[in-house]
Amino acid sequence: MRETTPQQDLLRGIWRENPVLIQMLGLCPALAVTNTVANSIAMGLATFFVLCGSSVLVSLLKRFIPHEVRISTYILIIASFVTVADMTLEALVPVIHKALGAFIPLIVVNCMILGRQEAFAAKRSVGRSLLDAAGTGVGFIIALLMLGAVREVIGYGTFLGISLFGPSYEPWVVMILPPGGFLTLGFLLLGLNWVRRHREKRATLGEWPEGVRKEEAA
Amino acid sequence: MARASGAVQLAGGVHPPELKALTEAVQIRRMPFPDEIVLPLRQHAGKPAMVIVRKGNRVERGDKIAEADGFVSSPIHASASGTITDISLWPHPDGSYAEAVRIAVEPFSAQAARPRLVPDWRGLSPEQIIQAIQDAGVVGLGGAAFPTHVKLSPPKEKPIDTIVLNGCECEPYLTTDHRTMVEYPERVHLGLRIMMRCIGVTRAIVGIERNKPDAIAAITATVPGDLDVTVQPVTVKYPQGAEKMLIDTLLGRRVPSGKLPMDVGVIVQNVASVATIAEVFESGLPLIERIVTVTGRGVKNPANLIVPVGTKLRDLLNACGGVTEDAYEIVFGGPMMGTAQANLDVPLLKGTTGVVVLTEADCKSKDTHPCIRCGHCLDACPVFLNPQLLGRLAMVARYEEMEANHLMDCMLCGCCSFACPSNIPLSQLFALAKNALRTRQAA
Amino acid sequence: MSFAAVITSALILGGIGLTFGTLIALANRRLFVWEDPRIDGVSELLPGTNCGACGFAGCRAFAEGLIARRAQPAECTVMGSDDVADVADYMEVEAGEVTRRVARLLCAGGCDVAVQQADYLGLQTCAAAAAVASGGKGCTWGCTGLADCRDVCDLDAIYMNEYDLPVVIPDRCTACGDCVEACPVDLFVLMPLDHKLLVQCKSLLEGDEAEALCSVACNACERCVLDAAPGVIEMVNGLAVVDYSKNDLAAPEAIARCPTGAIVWCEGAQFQSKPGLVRSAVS
Amino acid sequence: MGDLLWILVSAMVVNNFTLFYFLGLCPFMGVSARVDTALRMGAANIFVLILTSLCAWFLNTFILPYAPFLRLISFIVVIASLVQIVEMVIKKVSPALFRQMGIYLPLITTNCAILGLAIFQTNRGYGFLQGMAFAVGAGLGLTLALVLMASIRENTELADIPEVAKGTALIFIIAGSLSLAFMGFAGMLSAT
Amino acid sequence: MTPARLLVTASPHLGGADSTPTIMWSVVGSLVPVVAVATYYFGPSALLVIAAASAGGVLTETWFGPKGALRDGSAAITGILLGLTLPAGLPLWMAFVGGVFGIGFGKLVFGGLGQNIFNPALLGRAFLQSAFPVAMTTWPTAAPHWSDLRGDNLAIPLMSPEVVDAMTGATPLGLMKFEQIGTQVSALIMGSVGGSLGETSALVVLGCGAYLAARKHLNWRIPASIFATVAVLSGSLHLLDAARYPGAMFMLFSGGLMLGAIYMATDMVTSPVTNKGCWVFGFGIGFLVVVIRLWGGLAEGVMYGILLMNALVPFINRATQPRVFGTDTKQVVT
Amino acid sequence: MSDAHAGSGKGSPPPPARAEARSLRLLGTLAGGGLVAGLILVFVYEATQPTIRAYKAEVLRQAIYEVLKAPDRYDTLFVYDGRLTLELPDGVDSDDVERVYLGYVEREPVGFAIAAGKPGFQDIIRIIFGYDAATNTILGMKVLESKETPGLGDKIEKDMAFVTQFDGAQPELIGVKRGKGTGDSDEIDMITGATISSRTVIQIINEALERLGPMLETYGEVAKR
Ligand SMILES: Cc1cc2nc3c(=O)[nH]c(=O)nc-3n(C[C@H](O)[C@H](O)[C@H](O)COP(=O)(O)O)c2cc1C
Ligand SMILES: Cc1cc2nc3c(=O)[nH]c(=O)nc-3n(C[C@H](O)[C@H](O)[C@H](O)COP(=O)(O)O)c2cc1C
Ligand SMILES: Cc1cc2nc3c(=O)[nH]c(=O)nc-3n(C[C@H](O)[C@H](O)[C@H](O)COP(=O)(O)O)c2cc1C
Ligand SMILES: Cc1cc2nc3c(=O)[nH]c(=O)nc-3n(C[C@H](O)[C@H](O)[C@H](O)CO)c2cc1C
Ligand code: SF4
Ligand code: SF4
Ligand code: SF4
Ligand code: SF4
Ligand code: FES
Repeated sequence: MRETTPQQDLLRGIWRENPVLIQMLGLCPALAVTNTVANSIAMGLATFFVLCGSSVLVSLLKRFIPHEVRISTYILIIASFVTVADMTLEALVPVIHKALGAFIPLIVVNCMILGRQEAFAAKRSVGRSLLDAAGTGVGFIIALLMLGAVREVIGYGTFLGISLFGPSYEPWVVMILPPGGFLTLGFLLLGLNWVRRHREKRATLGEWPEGVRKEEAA
Repeated sequence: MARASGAVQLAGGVHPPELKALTEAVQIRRMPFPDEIVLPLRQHAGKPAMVIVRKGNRVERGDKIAEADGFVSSPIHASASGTITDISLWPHPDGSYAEAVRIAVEPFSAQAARPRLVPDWRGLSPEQIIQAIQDAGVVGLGGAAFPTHVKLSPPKEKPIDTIVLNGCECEPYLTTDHRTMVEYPERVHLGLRIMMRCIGVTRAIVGIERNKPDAIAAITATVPGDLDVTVQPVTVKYPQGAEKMLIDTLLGRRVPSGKLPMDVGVIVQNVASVATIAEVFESGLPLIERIVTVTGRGVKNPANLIVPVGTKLRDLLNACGGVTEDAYEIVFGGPMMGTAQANLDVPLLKGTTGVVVLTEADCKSKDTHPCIRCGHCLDACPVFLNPQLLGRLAMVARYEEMEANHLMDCMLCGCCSFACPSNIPLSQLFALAKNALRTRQAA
Repeated sequence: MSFAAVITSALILGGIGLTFGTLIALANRRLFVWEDPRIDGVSELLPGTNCGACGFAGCRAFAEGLIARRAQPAECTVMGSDDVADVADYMEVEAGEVTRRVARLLCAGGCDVAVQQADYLGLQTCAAAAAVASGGKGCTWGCTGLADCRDVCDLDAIYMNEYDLPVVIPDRCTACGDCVEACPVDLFVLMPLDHKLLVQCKSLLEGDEAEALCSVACNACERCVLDAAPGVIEMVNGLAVVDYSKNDLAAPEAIARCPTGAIVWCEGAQFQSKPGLVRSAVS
Repeated sequence: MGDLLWILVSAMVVNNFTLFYFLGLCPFMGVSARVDTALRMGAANIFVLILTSLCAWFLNTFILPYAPFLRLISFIVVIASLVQIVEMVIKKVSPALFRQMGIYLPLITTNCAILGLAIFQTNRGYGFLQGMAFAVGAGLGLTLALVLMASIRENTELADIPEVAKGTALIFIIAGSLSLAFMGFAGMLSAT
Repeated sequence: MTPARLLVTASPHLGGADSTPTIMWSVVGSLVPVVAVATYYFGPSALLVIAAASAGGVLTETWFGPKGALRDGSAAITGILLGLTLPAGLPLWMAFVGGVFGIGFGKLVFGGLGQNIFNPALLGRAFLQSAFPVAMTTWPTAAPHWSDLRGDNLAIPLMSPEVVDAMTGATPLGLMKFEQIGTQVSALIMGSVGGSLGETSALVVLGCGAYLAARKHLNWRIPASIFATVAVLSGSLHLLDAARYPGAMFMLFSGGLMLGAIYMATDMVTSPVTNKGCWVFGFGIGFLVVVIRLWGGLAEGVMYGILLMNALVPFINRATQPRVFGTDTKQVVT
Repeated sequence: MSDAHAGSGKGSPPPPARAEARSLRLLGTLAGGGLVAGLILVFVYEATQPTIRAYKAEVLRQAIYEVLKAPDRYDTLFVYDGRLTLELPDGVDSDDVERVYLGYVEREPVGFAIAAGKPGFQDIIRIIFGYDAATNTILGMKVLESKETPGLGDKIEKDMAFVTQFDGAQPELIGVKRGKGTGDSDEIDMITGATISSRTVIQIINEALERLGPMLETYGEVAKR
């Protein structure tokens, strides 16, 4: 494993290895609860909390966890954190808790969280694991916000509940419905691909000498 | 066991324009000898022949210049008297360069072959007849140029009960077989008689497309009384002449995938090939000339010519008055399966059935569109493949999957490409895929 | 807070943990499949391009090969030497040594020098064109210029120059051999970079016949055979052939009198200058 | 009976787990490249879902009334452990199957669809038979979505997808289209 | 003597008469009468809606599609057919959005013509139906003058149309489903009923379909099997309980079945390539149409039936591969 | 094991973990982990539960107050054994029993609040409604839970014009298309574009009243307090 610097640990998850947009992990909550910005934020924060907490704990305990039961143990740890988050949210912000419905408990099985434990926390120091978890968590929040913003703005004509286009805006119901989730993510990925390819192409062409056949330049 | 009346319709297939009017009524004539003859050693299916002459040797018309290399191979004979000027690489109709013997034809020679002993075939055993056919370098003239003696020696465990004569000539433009049947019906029957005797078969069926009523009449009229020969007109549809389709139509037998006609007790031979067998025993001359249709709107005087094998394309075109201004594509064989030529120096081979000169207007449009999954190609494929799927697989070079989808049963007839409204070069893709697979498997 | 609740929960979870711990321990004993963890370790160090240049089916297979001592780290042509050292270090083995090879094109017959006899229309791939009278190109041994090799090169190491010839960028080429396989006329060979004497022609024609089709063809005049150290170049079937086992003896002088420029002394990429220029520079 | 049918059909097409509830998307993305793997994955999913429904029913009936706050944690531990055992069995019995599922087998263990089933089943107070119908319906629904996706993806492999759409972007757009098409089932078996 | 230039190509050197653009443009041509009937019933609104939908599709194809793709005519078909599935009073901006979505997400992301899985026109409509369910189920009644606009075509983009309840009617299927009111079959056939633009011309559509089938531009097996399935299924249900289930003629001639079966299910790109597959495909559509219409939450099921079967097409193609010559049981006769 | 290749990747491969001796550790870890987790959760549960319960009760209370038009107080009645009762016999789990709530204004019963549900367009719709048995009148209706389409089906809770129609409506209710009704008090105008959802609400009320009908006929003994 190539060694990374702490900054890399933190920044990697935010964009270059964004869990949702690049690694395609934790998709279920990313699509299911992002029909408004508020829901996205709540879900993102809850996940962030669970991810950081369990990363720290797993990293602390890694020495004592036998390999064969590591997954079960990680899940135990994660589930405890999620239950705590679930109950706390329900007590503090019941409205949002209701909106997120079954998806708070489902944080337990967010592949992203387990993935970070397996791939990082189980092998690294506490500090590094926390950085990595924080980075990944922020990346998750960013992705959720992007989805939530697009869906809420088009689907309701509002942002965080504030009307953007006046009362006679025709909401695009589909954006709030399940197809809207898939389509929005597809569209975002399309855009990201486009940007990435654009950059890569320029990089490759830069290395090629003059006189290259025209079609490449296009 | 032939169908009692009327042929079964060929399933699949297409109806290209026939375009035979240019030459179907033109009598066969002999072309004058050219100045130079070029005889590639690779003219037939199987191994190339081995040259047995040297630069500077003088050969006479009919002399053997190359020996068969093994059983599935065929000897080659000088088609004109003259001096061997070179044995070197020469453009070949398949688009490559191949070893060829070049003969400077003697301008003032009568080109009469030296007198030969012509044994009476009636006195020969089947083995001796087959040997004579082999020595004469006879190969199938229907296109594939498969050595005839191989076909005539089926293994014991595969008894043959019927000979099918293929007079369909389903390719557009070509009239070689048509004219042969009209002008030399007796020769066809004689060749057939010799073949039947070789294999010991008593029954033969001649399949002729209905668009050649005069050929049907001529062949029917001359059927010898002592032979069980049926003449069966068949529907006009391409590729009715492909042997598997013809056997299915005439006999209701389907050659299993990957098998040969002999596996269903049949031998298929082209009518011109049969006529050549007869000629061998009539004149004693080996296969050194053949009938070629030179046609298409791009040639000034379309004709059916008797041409020495090895005549260069340039000379042949000149013998037909040359090409027109707008001639653009020259094809050896029919327009559906033939090969386009880039070089006018290529020689005609034993298997060259015709030369079609297309003008710019005749050439198929070349702009392709994306496949719209219309399924026309599936309807057209006479062996019921899925060219649509195969084509898509070919484009991403997934050859193994193509094989799993029966690519090897494709006979490259081109029906799918013809039918495709998007003009996708399906059969070209399949030819490439088959090649790639063959080299991969050889490796 | 009730004491009972604490007890129940502890009992329940403890009980569940115990039950499944037992089950898994049992299953573990009966069903364990062991896999060397170093395979994962090595895989992570490999570049992950799965190019196959090492001769294995992808990076993980190579990792397995490394662990099984069937391969040496340096056989991965994609890694830089630092990376190779990392892997070797991890495995505590020698890195091994592999000379760097690149793909070389044995044809210089671009559309400026080679004759096009006929137009080709149809599938725009080399494989297709080569099967149809060489795509109308006079020389059937030559490059059809439809870039199958470029398209197959995953590392973007090939570009087509203005004469429709593929040019390999040595720094990018990992000698994976994909282009060798893709070229229907077999024009590519993988060669060590220090094989500098190249005959960039495969035409078997000789003399005027050869030159009529392509002005940079090898016309079998044998001058290079004479100019090079004995045995370095031989004439086989109308084509000059370099015997690379004598590569140490090869020198730029061999190309000085070549009338067509078919033979070149190549440092770095091919086709960087017109043939004539190279020759005058040497003589 | 009608009740069971409603639950089954509703979980399968009307409120399809994947296309409507977004459950189990990670394996949906991962193993929907080939139809045969998709089928196998679907079968594995049905199996695990039934197992899950059983576990959930058992826990709900006999254990959780005493400690409701352990619901999530006991669901997940029990299910995860059971599936891990199943995983070991598969690894031993059919290494080929194991390799094809690759890293996704551990992910099935802790897949949203699995836990989602347990939670929905509990929230809706389904009994044993209802739970079974729900599990089978959900499993069939997942399989249907997987197989449809896989056959479409196999098809698009042969198409020249524009570079920007290649990969996951296209998969999501296809999933979105499928989800749009499944809107046709909306309201089915409803109060009319 | 020698030709100025020679051409080499692979065989075959001849080609058939039909080309993809010819087929597409003749389908466009055959849609002219359908559009004309729609205009007769719905006035200039019909033309406006169709034009807006087509503009959305065509412009998207021009901007993002491969160069010159417009010439093959397929984007025009998509636009016109999408327009024909919309209500006459739909705001034009919505029709435009439908065209953009249909071509963009239904076709171009798959690589353009021939590669898409779902029928682009219907995907566009499904999107609109889910995005703007109310506008998409608002069926304007006849206007006092032919030249009046129906509904709120000119609503400002992104803004809600003003729905005037008194001006809206219901489709025969809606009446049947939600109010158990039947409609005369003769009215259905003549087209004097509410509904989307293309629903009102069953007979004309049928005629155009026959023309296209004769020219082999569509596979007649698909409409045939759809009609047969719908007729048999709904016919038998009608026999069982005539009060609950409408008769076969009603099912065949109401809603978008004619247009869907003849123009949309037959889109070659999104229907099976094998003839056997076409039968299966048609059967599936017929079945889904009946199920959705009779038991679903929506009044009309043609669009969803076709889209769902579109998703199955790759699978159907797999399952109905033709049997290769010489691999069947028909064997040697000795 | 888990850190085997992080720290010390070098050297000979670790021995195949035929972990007989480790079994105990496995057990220990899982059981111990479970124990600790359980303990922590109990604490959190105990800490949050009062707030959560209170909130839930408050939500219910508000709903009842809304549909019964602000009664002074209400009783929770259990539907048991074909009648309404304040007390359940011992041994019957109160969670499994359907309840209705009887509201009082100045000690006089004013109506029942009844919660019920049924599948709507997307999923099950749950509502609560107030019903005055004496006058056979609906007092109010409130949707507790629905997943109906936002902007369409969710008008059954958000469109006040629809919701307030129920105040004073007299069952058995009939749904009519907007503008097609006669204005009778048993008619409810359905929402255009959401016929199914609106009809479901009507049906829920009708069916609940039919089911509970005889029990609700008068306020009977339950109210005598
Ligand atoms: C390897 C090979 C072996 C063949 N052996 C026989 C044979 O033993 N008997 C026979 O009748 N034909 C044989 N054929 C010939 C084929 O049946 C067929 O006539 C020949 O390939 C040309 O067919 P075409 O002109 O339809 O392409 C053989 C062909 C090949 C390629
Ligand atoms: C597509 C296709 C079409 C063919 N058409 C004819 C034809 O019209 N006439 C013919 O004699 N042979 C035709 N052949 C060749 C026959 O299949 C068969 O090889 C030939 O009749 C054998 O006779 P031969 O060996 O004497 O040439 C065709 C082959 C193929 C693959
Ligand atoms: C995306 C979408 C969402 C829908 N949501 C609902 C809904 O929530 N409630 C409902 O009753 N109908 C819903 N419908 C159903 C249709 O609008 C249906 O045609 C309508 O209920 C019929 O009512 P109408 O006769 O008033 O037009 C929905 C339809 C679509 C396409
Ligand atoms: C008979 C026929 C029917 C067609 N039907 C449709 C259709 O329903 N929707 C559509 O978008 N395009 C249709 N097209 C056009 C074209 O096939 C379509 O744009 C492709 O799906 C785009 O890849 C049709 C074309 C033909 C020939
Ligand atoms: S070329 Fe092959 S695939 Fe095409 S029609 Fe002929 S046999 Fe079928
Ligand atoms: S005929 Fe051409 S366009 Fe039609 S399905 Fe076949 S390959 Fe595609
Ligand atoms: S394809 Fe050829 S040029 Fe490209 S990396 Fe491989 S060997 Fe080098
Ligand atoms: S080198 Fe070969 S593959 Fe590359 S362009 Fe030339 S012919 Fe094509
Ligand atoms: S987040 Fe649901 S399966 Fe991965």
